[in-house]
Amino acid sequence: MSNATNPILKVEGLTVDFLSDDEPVRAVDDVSFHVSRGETLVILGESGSGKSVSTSTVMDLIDCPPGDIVAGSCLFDGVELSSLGAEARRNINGRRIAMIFQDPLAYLNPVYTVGRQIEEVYESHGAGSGKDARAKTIELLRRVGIPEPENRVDFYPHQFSGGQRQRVMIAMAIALKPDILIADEPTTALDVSVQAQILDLLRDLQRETGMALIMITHDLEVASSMADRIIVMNGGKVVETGIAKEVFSNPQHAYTRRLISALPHGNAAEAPNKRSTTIADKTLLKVEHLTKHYVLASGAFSSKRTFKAVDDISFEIRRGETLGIVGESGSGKSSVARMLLGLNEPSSGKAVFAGENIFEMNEKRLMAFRRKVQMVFQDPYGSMNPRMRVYSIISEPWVIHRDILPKNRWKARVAELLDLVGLLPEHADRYPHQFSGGQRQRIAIARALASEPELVVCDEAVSALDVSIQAQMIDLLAELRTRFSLSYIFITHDLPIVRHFADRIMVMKDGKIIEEGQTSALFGAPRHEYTQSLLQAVPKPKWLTQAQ
Amino acid sequence: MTIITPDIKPAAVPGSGSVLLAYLKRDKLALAAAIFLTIVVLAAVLGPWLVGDAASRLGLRQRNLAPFSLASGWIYILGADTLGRPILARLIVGAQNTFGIAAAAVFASMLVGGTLGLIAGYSERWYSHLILRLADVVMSFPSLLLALTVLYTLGPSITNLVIVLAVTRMPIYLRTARAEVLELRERMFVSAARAMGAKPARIIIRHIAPLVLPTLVTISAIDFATVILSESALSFLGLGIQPPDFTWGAMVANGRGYLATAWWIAFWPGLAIMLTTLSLNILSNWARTVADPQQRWRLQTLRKAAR
Amino acid sequence: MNRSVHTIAAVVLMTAAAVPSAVAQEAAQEIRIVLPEQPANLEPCGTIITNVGQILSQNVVESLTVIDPVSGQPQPKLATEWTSVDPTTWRIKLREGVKFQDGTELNADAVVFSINRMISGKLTCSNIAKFGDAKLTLTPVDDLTVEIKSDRPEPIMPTLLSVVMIVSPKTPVDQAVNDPVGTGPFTLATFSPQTVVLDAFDGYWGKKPEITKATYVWRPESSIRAAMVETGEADLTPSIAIQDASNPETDFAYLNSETTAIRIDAAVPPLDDLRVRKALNLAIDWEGLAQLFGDDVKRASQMVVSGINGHDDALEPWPYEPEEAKKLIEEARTAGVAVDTEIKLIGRNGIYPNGAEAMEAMMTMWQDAGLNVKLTMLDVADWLRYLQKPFPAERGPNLLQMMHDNNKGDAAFTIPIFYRSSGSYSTVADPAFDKEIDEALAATDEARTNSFKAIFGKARKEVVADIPMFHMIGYTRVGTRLEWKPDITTNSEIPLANIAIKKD
Amino acid sequence: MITYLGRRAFHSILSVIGLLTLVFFLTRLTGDPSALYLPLDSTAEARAAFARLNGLDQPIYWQFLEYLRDLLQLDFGESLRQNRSAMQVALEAFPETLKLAAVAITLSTALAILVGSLAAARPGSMFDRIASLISLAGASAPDFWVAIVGILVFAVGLGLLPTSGTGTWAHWIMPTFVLMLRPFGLLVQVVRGTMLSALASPYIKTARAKGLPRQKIIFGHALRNSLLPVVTVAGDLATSLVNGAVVVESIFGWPGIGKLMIDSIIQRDFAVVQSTILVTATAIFILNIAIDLLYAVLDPRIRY
Repeated sequence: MSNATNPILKVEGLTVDFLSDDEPVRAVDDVSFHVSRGETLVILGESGSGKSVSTSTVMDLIDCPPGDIVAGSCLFDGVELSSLGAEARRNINGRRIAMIFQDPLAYLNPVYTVGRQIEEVYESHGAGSGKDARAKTIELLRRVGIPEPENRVDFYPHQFSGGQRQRVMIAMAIALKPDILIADEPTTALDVSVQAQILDLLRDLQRETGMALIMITHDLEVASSMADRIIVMNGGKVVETGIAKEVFSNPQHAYTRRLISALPHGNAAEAPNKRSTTIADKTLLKVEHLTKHYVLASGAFSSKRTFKAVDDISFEIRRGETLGIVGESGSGKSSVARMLLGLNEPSSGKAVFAGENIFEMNEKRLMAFRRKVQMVFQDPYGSMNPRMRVYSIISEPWVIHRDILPKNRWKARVAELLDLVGLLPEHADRYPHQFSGGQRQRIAIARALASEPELVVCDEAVSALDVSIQAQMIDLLAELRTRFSLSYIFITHDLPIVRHFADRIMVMKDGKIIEEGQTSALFGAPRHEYTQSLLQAVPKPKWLTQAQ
Repeated sequence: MTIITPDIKPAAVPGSGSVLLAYLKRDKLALAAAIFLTIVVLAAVLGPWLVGDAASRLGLRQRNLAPFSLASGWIYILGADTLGRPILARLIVGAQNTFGIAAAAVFASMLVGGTLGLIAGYSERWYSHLILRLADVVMSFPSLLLALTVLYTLGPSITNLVIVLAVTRMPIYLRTARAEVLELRERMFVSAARAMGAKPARIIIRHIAPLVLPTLVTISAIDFATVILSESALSFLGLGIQPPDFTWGAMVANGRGYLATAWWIAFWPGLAIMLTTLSLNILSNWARTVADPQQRWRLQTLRKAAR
Repeated sequence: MNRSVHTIAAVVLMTAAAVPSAVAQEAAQEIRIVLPEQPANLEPCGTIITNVGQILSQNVVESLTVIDPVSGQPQPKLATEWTSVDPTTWRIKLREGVKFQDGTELNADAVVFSINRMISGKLTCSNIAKFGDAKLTLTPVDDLTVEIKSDRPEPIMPTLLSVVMIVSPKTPVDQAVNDPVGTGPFTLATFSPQTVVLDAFDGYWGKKPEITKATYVWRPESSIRAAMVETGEADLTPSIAIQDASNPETDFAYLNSETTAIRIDAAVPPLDDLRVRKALNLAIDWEGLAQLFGDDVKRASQMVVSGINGHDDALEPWPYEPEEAKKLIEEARTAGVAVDTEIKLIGRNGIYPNGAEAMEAMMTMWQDAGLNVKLTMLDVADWLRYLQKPFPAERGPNLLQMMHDNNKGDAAFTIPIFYRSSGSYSTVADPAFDKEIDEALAATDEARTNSFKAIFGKARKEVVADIPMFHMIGYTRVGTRLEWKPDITTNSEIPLANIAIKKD
Repeated sequence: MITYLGRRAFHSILSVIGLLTLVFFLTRLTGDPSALYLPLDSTAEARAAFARLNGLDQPIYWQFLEYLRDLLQLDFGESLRQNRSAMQVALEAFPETLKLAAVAITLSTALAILVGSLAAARPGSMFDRIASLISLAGASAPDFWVAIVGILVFAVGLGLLPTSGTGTWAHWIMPTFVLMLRPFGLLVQVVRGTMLSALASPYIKTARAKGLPRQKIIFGHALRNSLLPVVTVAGDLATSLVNGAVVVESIFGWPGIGKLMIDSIIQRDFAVVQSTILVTATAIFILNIAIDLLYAVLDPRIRY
């Protein structure tokens, strides 16, 4: 299958700097790889590893901040790309090498119909125009699995779902049957079930056209399910390269080994159990018949429609327990969290916390309740005011709830909390943007702990983090739970993440709870079809599927 | 916790003085603008003390003295106006009123407009709608009518001129602040603060206002220029600052009748206005570049690696 | 990119070159006049308003008499002769064979109609103000004779009749009009927000004017009006600023009937002190100040210009004696007058060219003399409150910039307003002076002239309720194509019939 | 959509009513017009007659109620100065301003889009620097100053253009140019700024990866996305032009509504002031609604 002797693309010793005020930042250092027709090469690495830079160099997409190609060569089909003029280079893009990106909503032009954006590929490469291009476009949309392509061709990107948008991107990329398709994190923003479909599509297309596929990802499971060969990047350098199966089963480099061991999706037997050990019998929070309707804006000629974001759900959580709420986007899981935190009003239902319905509390009682329940948000950067120093961020609960802590003790307590989450006291004087993603989430946890809560709601709290950091965060949360006998509601779209952490799991779909149960039971024998599909959607290594 | 993530080194933070100075040096035009503005501000502060007497001393026999002559002393280098007062001295003294009025008007409209915008953006109560309608009314209200009404009922004075200019500029800040708040209030850190139990006042003042302020300040730099020009247009129509007080705008307006015979009377103050507003615009462009992470590199010294 | 820039540049250049000679070529007998201001309306009853009068007066509508610019005496126009039957009754003989532009005959009834329309009070009539509060009764005697009776002696009735514009009896009585029909040599063709066009009237009773069509436009900026005549876009523009009157070939200076002055509020301390009022007059560098208004202005010693009945040529204006002024102020201070009180100098925006500069200069000079004078420039309406009685209650000591225009030949249009205690601008309250004024107003002929002169002398030397500044000069730019010179009446009328086209 | 338009129209009418009320009382605060309409030496009797004739002797609230009553019957009052319907006066002047403003704003927007895009395509280039400097310098000069100098240079000095007035298309050049200076200068900055951020956005990367030609990327993809803020700013600028290009109108003798408004205000011609404001405010509100609709055309994501 692989044809290493005659690669279509051969990158040798590529070194790229990003220039700024200080010394140039080396984004890619002496990177070499090659890919042949019909082969899939996965470039695996965490954020900042330089995995996207090398392919962007191939596509001539690097300009700002100004990248500086210090050394190296890119041979495409025997031609040195850097020797080509701008026009010749442009002719390769889209026609012979195509690329798809992580976030199709941002990468599709919002003001043009998807049809027009695909037709443009034909037109700008002289491969058809007008009716001809439109017919080809519709055919293409059909091929990538867009239903009713004759109509949907005139839709705008925002009118598609995330998975469909990625299909549109793929259609655009394969329009001229390129020799190479570069896919830069193509499924990261997608739900697992959709991810599986997109990966299937890519594999099918590769089989049909025989193109080479370069896939960039941070997700080891995705990597294993796609890769023929794999290169692992860290800090701008290639640390490991080889046949996929060998790299996964027998990693050579220490970094690769750490990565693979941090994998939460790995075999259940190998992973340490991080579930709670001290669940009390006492019920902390009891939610009954919670419902949230949204009234959709009515048009002039259509009647009002209501949309049920949360549809009559009931559950309870005990002290020291961790409840995982799992569901894909739009399942209503975040709406539940927002209502419990008092950020949104429910349409009906009640939530009893310490014997009192929180939706009927007066202002004073509500203030007291808010101390007891805290939230950790998905995007640690967005959930912190960028103009506030870490000290002010962590001490804010004490400003709002004057009686928690006398002001003269704040400084010491902030230092304590920072220490608790693994940061240093001097970090208190910094601003959020001066930290990495994982560090920011630690700050967010420290803030949540500041008011000494009993329940912490984590809404996709680790989803935005690199896989190795995810593991650290889970460890930290588990440790804190034990120390302070906290309860967690842990909301995520990623089922395997909660496998070793949540005591009980609730699966949500379309605003309803479709399955609930002890974690091990649920993973062992999922009853509901949807839960089963969620579990199956987790990508399987390619070498296993091929063997079947 | 076996893996220690590398502490991502923070990029040079815009805001620290030396970095800004370095960025300023990289953009020669912005540097020139900054130097010019510094000089003008110094003149505005020290001018009346230095040449205040000369600026109001009559020289009826030096009426419309042509510029570039040292015969009557260096102060007459830019010529003399219709009452024989040295234009250079009047430019320097006039800078104080010009800048004072513009700064006061901009500050007042930013404060009032910004506050109303914060309220209108955060709250959905009836008064938010009232504020928006008010902005509509002010937007479509001819500023000249306002100028005339205020000047007639309250009398012509610098304070009242400031009120007129401030009211007419207010909707810009109101609408900008509101638009920003509408976006900011959906941000997660606002939800976080609400989840902690923070009151609306605290959220607006502590969390939203500091993020709205930079936008308003950027607008105010350009608005400062607009106000100087509006003030001169009011002077042209006889509704601006009244003698014996004067601003650059009033100097241009008074000298306009002499453009054919003694061009320098209107030219120098006109040039001063133009250079000042130009400098403000250039500097605000520069500030926007500094603030934009995707453009900031244009102001950085880019050192390539040796190869 | 470069190419597009070049294209733009080329297009701009081509448009510039392709502009047909921007100067509109008027037919030989047609002229264009550019006024400083748009006439708000064309009601013939408002011809004393400069921009209305300059269009209508003696062109579309005519008066019974006209004032001779040199002698100040009334001359026949639509009236051919007049006699005083008794002190309150005048008998007017009308011109024969005059037709209105709508074909109606001019007769006694038409004159009675016009004057009754004026005094009816059913429309706003500016011209009637010249009659003060006199009550008029009109009787047609025969077809061409009218008798005018007033409720008190009116020795200058023929002079007053110069403001009576005779309109067609078909004109609405209770409504101001914008389409006047009179007996003049021109008819109104169009009145739009951009122009007024007058066409020659074929049935005119007098000499046929050379001009066949006159177009009036308006621009507020003096420099632009001057430029329009210079480029040939217009043929004539009245009242340009002195600095624009730079071409001796086209720019004519004429003594207009305007006198500038500062009124002293003699009722309020410290201005009630005669020494302070004299000092105010003495502290001004008159020669220097005159620079602002041009070489041709005349220093004024009284509120009317030469040629007006009652003007005293022998009356000396105040000299510039700064030391004397300081001395007088010191004297007043010693005598316990609060000379340090802030005195408000109230100027009016746009009252006359360089008016604000003059106020600034005078303020500085008074400050140098040791008085605490502060300038405030006001808008017309605001300024009027200070000019006219009743004065604002909290007015404080004030000096008021003003300009008086008497082009009606007689000091009776000046003296009572300024110096009689009932005068609407007067700050003087002296019963003896009032009596003197009343006697002068009732007198006739030489006695009238002499008592007016005596009053001006007393006002200047003993009362000192004002600071007469200058008899002003107007500048008019007349295109080289025209044969015409402005005179003292130009501020109120531009008779097209007097304008000739130069023969090349 | 229709609901939206209805709501906007309702809000606009409320605002116009508020505006008219405000203007009614504010103008009456500026004093008695009789002093301005009667000669300085007219008698008290004449003044009283004038007030009676024009209904100014009534208490102010009564005048306001009468005004409202007349308004409902579409009677907008008589001009004190011009002896005719105030609305007729305003409607005569308004198209002149509208023509001038429309030409100026259209031309400056079009030119600014061209210049701003070209400048943003090569930031820091000579073209960028010169274009920015010239457009800003134009926007920084007092317009009346530019207008008078323009007349002195182009009409008097070079004799290329007429000094002022209306008539031929040559009369349009200078007023339009002066009126364009500020909108053009500001819009070039806006276009350049939004184009720079648009050019840095992800979908431009996609376009480049597709191999689109450069001009298609700049004018097809980046520009189209930059138009929204440009339309907002252009709309605000148009508002200020509709509200009276007073300076340009009075210098060039353009018989527009700005000049009419200022004259009427100074002359206390209340009915005309009210009518001009009613006309301009209505136009501004219609303009604002039109801009909202334009948003929806430019950005398919916006739906009302």
